[in-house]
Amino acid sequence: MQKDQIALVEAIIFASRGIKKQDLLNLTNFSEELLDKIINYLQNKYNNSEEHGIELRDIDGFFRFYSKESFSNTLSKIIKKRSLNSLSETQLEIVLLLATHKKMTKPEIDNIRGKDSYNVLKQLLSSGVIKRYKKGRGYIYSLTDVFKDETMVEELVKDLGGVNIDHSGS
Amino acid sequence: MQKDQIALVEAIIFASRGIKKQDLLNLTNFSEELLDKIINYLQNKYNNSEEHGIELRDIDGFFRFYSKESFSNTLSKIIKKRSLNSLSETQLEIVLLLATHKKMTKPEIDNIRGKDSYNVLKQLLSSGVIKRYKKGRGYIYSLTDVFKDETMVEELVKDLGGVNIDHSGS
Amino acid sequence: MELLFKFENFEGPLDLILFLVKKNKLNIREIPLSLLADEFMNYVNKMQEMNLNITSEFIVTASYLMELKSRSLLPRSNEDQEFQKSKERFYAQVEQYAKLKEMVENIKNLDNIELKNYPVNVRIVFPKINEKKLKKLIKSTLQEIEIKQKIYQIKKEELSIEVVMSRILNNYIGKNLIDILKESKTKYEFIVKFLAVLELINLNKIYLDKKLKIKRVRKNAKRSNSVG
Repeated sequence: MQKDQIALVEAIIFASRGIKKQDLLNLTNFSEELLDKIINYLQNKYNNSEEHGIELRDIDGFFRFYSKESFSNTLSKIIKKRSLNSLSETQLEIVLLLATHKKMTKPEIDNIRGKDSYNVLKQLLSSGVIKRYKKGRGYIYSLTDVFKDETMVEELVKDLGGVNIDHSGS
Repeated sequence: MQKDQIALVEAIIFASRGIKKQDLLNLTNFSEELLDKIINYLQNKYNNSEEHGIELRDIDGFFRFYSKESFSNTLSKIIKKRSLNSLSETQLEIVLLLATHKKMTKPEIDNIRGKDSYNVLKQLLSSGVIKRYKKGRGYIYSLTDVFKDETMVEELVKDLGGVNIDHSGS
Repeated sequence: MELLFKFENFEGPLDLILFLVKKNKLNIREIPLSLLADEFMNYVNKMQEMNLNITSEFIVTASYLMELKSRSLLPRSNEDQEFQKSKERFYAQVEQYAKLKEMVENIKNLDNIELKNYPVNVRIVFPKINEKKLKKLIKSTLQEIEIKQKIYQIKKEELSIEVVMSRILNNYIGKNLIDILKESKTKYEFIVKFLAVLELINLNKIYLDKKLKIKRVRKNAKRSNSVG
């Protein structure tokens, strides 16, 4: 474990909006053993030191740095979070589904909502809340980075305990 | 200089998108002397250590963490960078208008361009370049933070002297 | 009688089912399927009578519920594996949707919630690219915007020569030309005013006296001492 190897992993994690271990492996060409060691080292350094205001967390397999909980009061004063209240209830339903599932097809969304989501998806697409890419005959929908960044919806959902939706049913 | 004081300043700078010294003073209630000491300490710790992939910079009076230049090649490979070059000329026109005016309504944009901007705005919204929020019956458009960060368009426009806007008329 | 209640507009069948569950003040699993199916049917019929928008999903769900109902009434339905599975799938779907709805409510009500942990960002330093070409492109676009902007302002001011001409005839008779021009807020206004004055002189509507005051030309009056 060399210094520049630690620095590289640190730079990548900081620059990403959450990154999976597999992607880190591909990018660095490190062995899994080495990467584990480095991640461990970083977590130890940041998370356990009182001198650091941030910590490296692994949330659902995504590594990302977050501010420590003890500072949330101060930080809430400066962080401009876009309100989710500008969305209609129907739009919010789909946004929360995508915040939990990350990626969904339209039939999956329709199935959970028990109704057609064509119009809502169209609205959300054109206002930059969601994006989609073609896969096979249909599309895969997900939230845009910009929207996630500005609303921090994923963190909100996590703090509220998650939608906890049974994946087996869909 | 206590550990928790260092951690607080670190957390604020990390969570902000660039913060002025005065704002740091207000948020922390530290003396200027103490804050200077902490900032100095942080810069020393991050900037001069080979173990760190990021550094604390002071650009135009804004403190912010940046990835180190030595990793820029690797990072550019993984982070999808929005580039101004990839925009069409029409898109660029609107982006530059927004970089200068910060906030505009569609009629204002249409008026200056002398044509309807509906389609271009839609493209820019769905690709995360611009965002909008409702105001009254219409929307106010502006560039997204992500786009501004990735392209540094505002800095570029400033460097080039900006658009000479006669605000007296508007 | 309760069907005479004011109808909410149910967006989809699951919204109606959640409403019925709430109305019965029971857990969905505690409500007899036959009761749920009948109430659902009643509402759908009522909605149809009231010409409310009924999507095909309501019809599909109604017939599905009726099927579940009829199977639940058969003897030994408890041993019917197939039926138990369908029933379970239906309950799971409703419960899942209820959770989602609850989450929506939570977020709506607790909008200004503080996060425990905020994600942090660093600004990425990208390698220097060929900025020359880009800067050239930006510069030319900026210039184009500037030109368009000027035209925009002129349009906005709506200073056509005709408008200014009538303004002069109505308000500026007897006033000094230089004073009027000095009042101009923009170069463009200055030019338009000047052109309007020239045009009025040309049309023989006004003339300028020795002190450059604007005077109206009176019919049959002799035009003298005019500055041309």
